[in-house]
Amino acid sequence: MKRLVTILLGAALVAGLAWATPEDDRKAFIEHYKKRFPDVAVEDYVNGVYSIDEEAYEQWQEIEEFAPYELALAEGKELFETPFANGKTYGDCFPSGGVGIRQNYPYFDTESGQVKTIELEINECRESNGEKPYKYKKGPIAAISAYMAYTSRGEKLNIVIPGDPRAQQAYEDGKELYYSKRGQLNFSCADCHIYNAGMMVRADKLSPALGHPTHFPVYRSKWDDMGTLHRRFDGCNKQVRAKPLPAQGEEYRNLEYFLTYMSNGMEVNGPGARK
Amino acid sequence: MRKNRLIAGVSVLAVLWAGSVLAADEPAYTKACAAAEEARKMAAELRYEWNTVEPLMKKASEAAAAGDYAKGVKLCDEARKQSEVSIAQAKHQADAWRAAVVK
Amino acid sequence: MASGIRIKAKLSGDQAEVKTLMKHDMETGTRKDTKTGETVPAHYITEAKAELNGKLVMTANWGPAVSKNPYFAFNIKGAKAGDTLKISWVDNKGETASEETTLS
Amino acid sequence: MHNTRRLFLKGAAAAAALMALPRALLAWPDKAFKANSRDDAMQALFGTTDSSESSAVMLNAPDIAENGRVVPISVSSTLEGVTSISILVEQNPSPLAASFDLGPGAVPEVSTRLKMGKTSNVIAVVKADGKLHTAQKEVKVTIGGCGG
Repeated sequence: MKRLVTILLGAALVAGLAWATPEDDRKAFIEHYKKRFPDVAVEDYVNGVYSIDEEAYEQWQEIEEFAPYELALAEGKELFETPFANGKTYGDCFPSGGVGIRQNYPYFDTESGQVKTIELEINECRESNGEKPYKYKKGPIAAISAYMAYTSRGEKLNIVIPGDPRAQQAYEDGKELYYSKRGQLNFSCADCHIYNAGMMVRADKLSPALGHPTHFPVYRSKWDDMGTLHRRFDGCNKQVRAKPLPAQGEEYRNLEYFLTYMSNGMEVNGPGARK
Repeated sequence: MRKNRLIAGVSVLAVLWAGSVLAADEPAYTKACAAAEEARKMAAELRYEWNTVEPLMKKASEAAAAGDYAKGVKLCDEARKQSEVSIAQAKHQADAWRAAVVK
Repeated sequence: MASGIRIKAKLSGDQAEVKTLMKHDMETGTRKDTKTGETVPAHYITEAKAELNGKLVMTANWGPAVSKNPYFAFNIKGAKAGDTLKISWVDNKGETASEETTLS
Repeated sequence: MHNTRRLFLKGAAAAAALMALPRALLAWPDKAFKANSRDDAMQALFGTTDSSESSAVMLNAPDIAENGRVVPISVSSTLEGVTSISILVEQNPSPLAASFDLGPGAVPEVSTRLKMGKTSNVIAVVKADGKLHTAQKEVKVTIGGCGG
């Protein structure tokens, strides 16, 4: 009899763990940061590390006076509106003409059973109109994605994880990638951006994961250039000495799915400027 | 005079003999690097490859190209060991990651 | 914006607050191209000018230490709506660009 | 007599050299921008190095630069008769970074973004009625890092 009870208890415990829904994760995520930075309002996290570093915030404001991403924005708008050889434009591929929709990305596409991101669909749009796809980490795609993000400024992230088991799995896989230690330094994303957010790594303050994706694509002084979120995933992987996974590969798209869901409801403020 | 030549001859032989024992020959180099590639592929399969492994294997092939097979073996052995650690990392993380999730 | 010069000008009272961002690589001539390994030759704006209604208001002499895509902000006294503001630059290769806007 | 001839030749050569420069570069203080010390730069730019620190010169620069490639710097002054504002980064290979000549109507206030090779004093030099007034601040620059 006793043995039966322990088995039942064990099953319940394991089930309990597996039952933590994405929404439970997100609430726990926010509670973590409320405890870690009691006087930082949740909506401020859209400013990344500048929400927890007063001095850096001032310097950032100086840059935002006329942010370097504005050049890419102008270029992105022009690219977005320039018709393909067949006369169609990006507007024809995206809902609402591609304007003011960034807050719905990434989403789970039941047809393809895949997580779709804006950059992936920009290239899908190009290929379906007979154009060569762009590279995913920088260049024209970052400019177009920057313009699409800009048209959504102020919209609240609206990431949906449907009951479809494939979507739940994609979310879980992204979560696993976020929390698993990797690379020769054996760090996970969480080690830096959750459990050590606000701490210094040499001269850099680790930014919190809450609000992380809202400002992408990003112009970084270090690159002197725009870059997409997957270019940043690449950078972090290299820094823990893990071999980066393919940009817009399934792993990074699932990672983006999980990470963006953690900031659900927060305001889009891309493109951003960072160091 | 004869003595000197004798000594010279012996020392040349010694060097040759020592060289062959110490310096791995090409088959040993090829074997070591095949094993390293095998381990690297498995780590990549698990999505846990480190970015330190390929550079080691590249240096190994450069050393071998310059005829230094011993160095080639040493570098490929190091590469293989690193991949083996990353495979162990992958196996461990397969369930360890859940404990890290913010609850 | 073919000139690559973006201007934000705001009139408050008789002062015009002008902010400009100019697309330019501003190569110092000491940077090595990571792919080719060669040193990228120096290529930077040496002089940027601001003219109000054709009258020179400010000349900025720059060396290679000015950041890429230079930012340049300044204020002009005695400006009024309808004035034309012209921003132009020339670089060490003799290339030039200019942009005009009307203050409003 | 002999001496003046050489001067004449040198003058002609210098004039020829100047001709070769594109017209706009005539005003560009080439020597000052090529000088690799603070004093040489000031000597070349102003013909003197004597200046005095003045609270009427406001230099706004970060204590720690987010990134040495893009350091936001602003200089303003309440002095009258300001004709130029220059900014030097003492530890840069060539310290003179920028020099703004103010025409009529220009308010003595400029902002720009500079590259700094390493931690250094940033010096603002305002020329008013022929005299040099300065303000100075150390800006720390960190190299490398994950970017946070």
